[in-house]
Amino acid sequence: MERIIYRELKSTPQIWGFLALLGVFIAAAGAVVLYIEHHGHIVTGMDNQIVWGLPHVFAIFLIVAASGALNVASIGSVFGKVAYKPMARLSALLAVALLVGGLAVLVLDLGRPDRLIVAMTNFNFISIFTWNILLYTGFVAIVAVYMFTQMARGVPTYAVKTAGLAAFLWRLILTTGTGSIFGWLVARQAYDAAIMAPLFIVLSFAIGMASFLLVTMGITHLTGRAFGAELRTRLARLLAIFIAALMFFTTMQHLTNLYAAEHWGVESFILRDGGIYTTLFWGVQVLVGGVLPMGILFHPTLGKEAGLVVLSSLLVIAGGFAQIYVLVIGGQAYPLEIFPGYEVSSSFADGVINSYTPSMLELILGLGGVALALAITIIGMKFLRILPNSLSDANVGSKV
Amino acid sequence: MSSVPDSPKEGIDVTAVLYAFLFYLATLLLVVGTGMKIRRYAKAPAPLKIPTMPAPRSQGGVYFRMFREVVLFESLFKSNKWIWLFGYLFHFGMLVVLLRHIRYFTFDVWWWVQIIQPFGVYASFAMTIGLAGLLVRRIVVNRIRYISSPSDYLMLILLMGITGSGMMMKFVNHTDIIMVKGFFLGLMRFQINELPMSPVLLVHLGSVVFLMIIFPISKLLHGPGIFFSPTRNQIDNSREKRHIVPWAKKLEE
Amino acid sequence: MNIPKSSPTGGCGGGCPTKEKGADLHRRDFLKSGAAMATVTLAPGVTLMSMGSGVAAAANPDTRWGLLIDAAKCPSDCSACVTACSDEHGWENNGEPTDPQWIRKVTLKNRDTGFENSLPVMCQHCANPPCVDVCPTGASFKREDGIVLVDRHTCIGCRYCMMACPFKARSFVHEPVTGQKVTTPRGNGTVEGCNMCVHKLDRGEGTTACVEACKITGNNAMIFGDLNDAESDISKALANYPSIELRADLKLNLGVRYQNI
Amino acid sequence: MKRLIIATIVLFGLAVGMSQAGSVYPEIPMASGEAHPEGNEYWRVNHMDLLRHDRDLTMREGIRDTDASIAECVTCHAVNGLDAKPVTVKSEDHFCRVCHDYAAVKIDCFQCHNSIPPELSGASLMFKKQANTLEVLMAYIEGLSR
Repeated sequence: MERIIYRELKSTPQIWGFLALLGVFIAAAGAVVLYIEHHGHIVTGMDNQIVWGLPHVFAIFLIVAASGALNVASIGSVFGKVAYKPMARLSALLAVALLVGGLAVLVLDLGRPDRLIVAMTNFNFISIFTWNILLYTGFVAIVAVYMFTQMARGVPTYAVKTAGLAAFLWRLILTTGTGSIFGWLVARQAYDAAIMAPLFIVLSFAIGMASFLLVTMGITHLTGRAFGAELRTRLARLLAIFIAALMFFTTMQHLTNLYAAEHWGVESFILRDGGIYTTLFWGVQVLVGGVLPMGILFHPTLGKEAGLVVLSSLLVIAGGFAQIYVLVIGGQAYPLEIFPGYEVSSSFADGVINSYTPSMLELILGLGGVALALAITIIGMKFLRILPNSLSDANVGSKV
Repeated sequence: MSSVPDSPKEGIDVTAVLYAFLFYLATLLLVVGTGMKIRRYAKAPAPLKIPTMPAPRSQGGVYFRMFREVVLFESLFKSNKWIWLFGYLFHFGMLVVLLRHIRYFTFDVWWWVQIIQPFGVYASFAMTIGLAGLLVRRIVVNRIRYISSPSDYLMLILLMGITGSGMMMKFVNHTDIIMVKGFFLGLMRFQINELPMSPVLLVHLGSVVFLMIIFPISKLLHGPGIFFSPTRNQIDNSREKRHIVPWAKKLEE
Repeated sequence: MNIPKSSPTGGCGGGCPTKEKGADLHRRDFLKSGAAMATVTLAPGVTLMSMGSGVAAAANPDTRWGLLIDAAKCPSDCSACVTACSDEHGWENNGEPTDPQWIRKVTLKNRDTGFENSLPVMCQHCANPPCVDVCPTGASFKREDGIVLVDRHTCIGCRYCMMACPFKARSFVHEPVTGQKVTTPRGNGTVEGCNMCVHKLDRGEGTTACVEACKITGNNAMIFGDLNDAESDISKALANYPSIELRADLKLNLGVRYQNI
Repeated sequence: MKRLIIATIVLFGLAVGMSQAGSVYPEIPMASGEAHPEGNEYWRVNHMDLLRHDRDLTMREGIRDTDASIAECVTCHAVNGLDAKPVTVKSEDHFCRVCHDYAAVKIDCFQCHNSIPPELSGASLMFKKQANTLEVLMAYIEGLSR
């Protein structure tokens, strides 16, 4: 077993080309923000019924994935699995980058993004949103410290462990907070459930691990560094377990609702009558993002194919995205029940299934957040010693 | 009560005259002093080819290297990430803040200055964090403390004073910036106009004057000096082209 | 947590009535002295004139403004209250899903019996408003007299209050606004909703635009008044006839009550 | 050295040329009401603090009888355009914009507030009740004693 040596990425045309591509996406998103700020949200697909749209789906996805991307580092530092330790730096960097990307989308979709300083100086501590602002900034700080303890010379092991533990606990609280944004909404039938917090944590495990696998496989491929098959398979197996857990929690969420007559309306909407939302739920979230990748990754031979691991990770990401879409948009599409037992109608879409068509602007803004996250990750790897020279099985001792 | 007089006064306050004089003096010393230093740098011979390797092999490459050095602080980044972080925060913040101050020197504010103006507020925080980081480094890191001279501290404290007093005027104790702008537009037209007698403003402007005066004899000359570092501005072409200093050339002929 | 604002004289000593002040203080008393000191220090001798009546009109913690709406008296083809609100506050509904609606007429049809009636729905001015709980900057707040408002000076347009409101009482301003009414500032990128004509109340008019309009039609389906004053019309009506709150299961203790739904 | 002297002379010439140009101050339109007793300088420096302070009073406490009300600002400081009607903040001649443009400071107020005087006929703005001095003083003393 060689010593693990961390090296900056070399300046290759591939790296710079990829960064330039990401730059185009980021610039486009910037232009969109200026456009929306000038014209108002009227140019987006959002309205007074669907108040949170595609940008929020992207933002929540990135923020949840961010906390999950820290998985590998946690397993290494907190649970002491030696094989995972060489990937801890990348895991932490990716976590911070995804969070920053998600936050950027969230902030830039505000009605008054120019009032960021107001948001940072006026706090209502009863609001879970306020706590999330603090949890996000705290997460960046704690993970930064954690990375520093890993990368600086002469830092004692217990300090690394303590920082890793702090980051691990913090990310659990962070995702609890994100889930509670929905879990504590008493007004809407689709939310208002305690299971939201743990559901979000499990969701973060799955999409965070999938994101990490994709980024690691992508960057090792792009730079020609080794990524051992054994190690990859271990991570893929872990991903499969996370998907299983996610599907279990999703099942419980809907079973619980189905047991209570008052939730039949919203459940039948999501599970049976919701059109696009039903399609997304069964087709993308359950089948494409759950059953299919689980089948591949638990399979004794298929689960070892690099190409299929990439495919499965992509499917998990698609499924997770669909899950958040169904939750956020589908939850708003179902009408508020202000008058139970009555058929209602009004000029303000009472009693009506709300329609939502995301505009191109929202898509560009969301993709800009993804591009920003990836750009930060790559620039981080380019200039800091994040990625080991080799993640080959012999090197990291993954068989241990 | 605001110390700005309620009625326009006859004649001009002696403080305004003093500050006007100081600004003329400081500008003259800054321009002439720095110009003389730059002339000295430009004339100083570079007897040997000593670019830090790997060095660019063409003139264009040298421009690109210098650009990276000045805009990104590349070599500092390579040698010390922490100093780079704080140094960059400070310098970039100061750039934005300086650009923001252009509004005091043109009657009609240029459009791009109008765009930058609000960001200057955030930049002031970056400046403060950067300066604080650099000061803490001087005090905390043993090696650095040992080699730090009073002038090193002076520069940091002076810049912190300027930043701090500027932020004071933005966030705490407002100043009549219309009068301030009138004062500076006046100076540019050789008129001496009224200057608001706000203590924070006077401290701010006084520190700036002091900084301008000592700039040509301070370590801040690393600003223009960077362009004259032979390790950065030379082409790696000693095989292709023999390097002879002008005075040496004379001897050879 | 505001940006400090202690200009030499522009600030207001220790007695400045800020929103962070402790809940234990008796706000009304505190306010009186605070307002007096504030105005007096602001401009000695000059502004003392204007202060007395200002305090008298301030939000009073002893009152709780409320509305009682009798659905039986509200004809389905009448929308006088909606028009009056739109005129009073300057919002316009052109039928676009992005247009604001501070008050709307909702038609109800009992699924089992087929019985139909009609009633206006607006901000219910909860005693425990979810929108106030969720607002990250505290822009969504409840006044001392029970009116739930949006402080657009600190609203960042996150729309979480709209997610949290069980009554869809809030709208987001989707495009730049011009020609606002002086008493109802409205602007792009912020959230708004029924403010119970707070400017009229502060002026001492003791009524709202919708209630006045309803009176003029002769339907008299709406009563406005102080829920805390046993002698007010609204309290008497509530004491003598059955009434309900919308989404009573949420126990939000609404300022708007309905009869005959 | 010669070059330096020449440069100085050129600069000096330029400066003298510039000094012939108009005022270095913006031309501030006259207001229609009485002058602020605190003086214009005081208001130039403190208007935003005063507005902020009073906006919180109005918004949070319902005290509308404040000294610094933005509606009163735009009423007294209205500037008429060519059509003899007050101009909105979209016009460079608007009172607020004259200084704000000069100092390149964005005005946020008029995204929500109207920038021209409200109809003076309606009771919408001018509802100040004239309290007599004794009443006010009593209220003040009462306030202090609590």
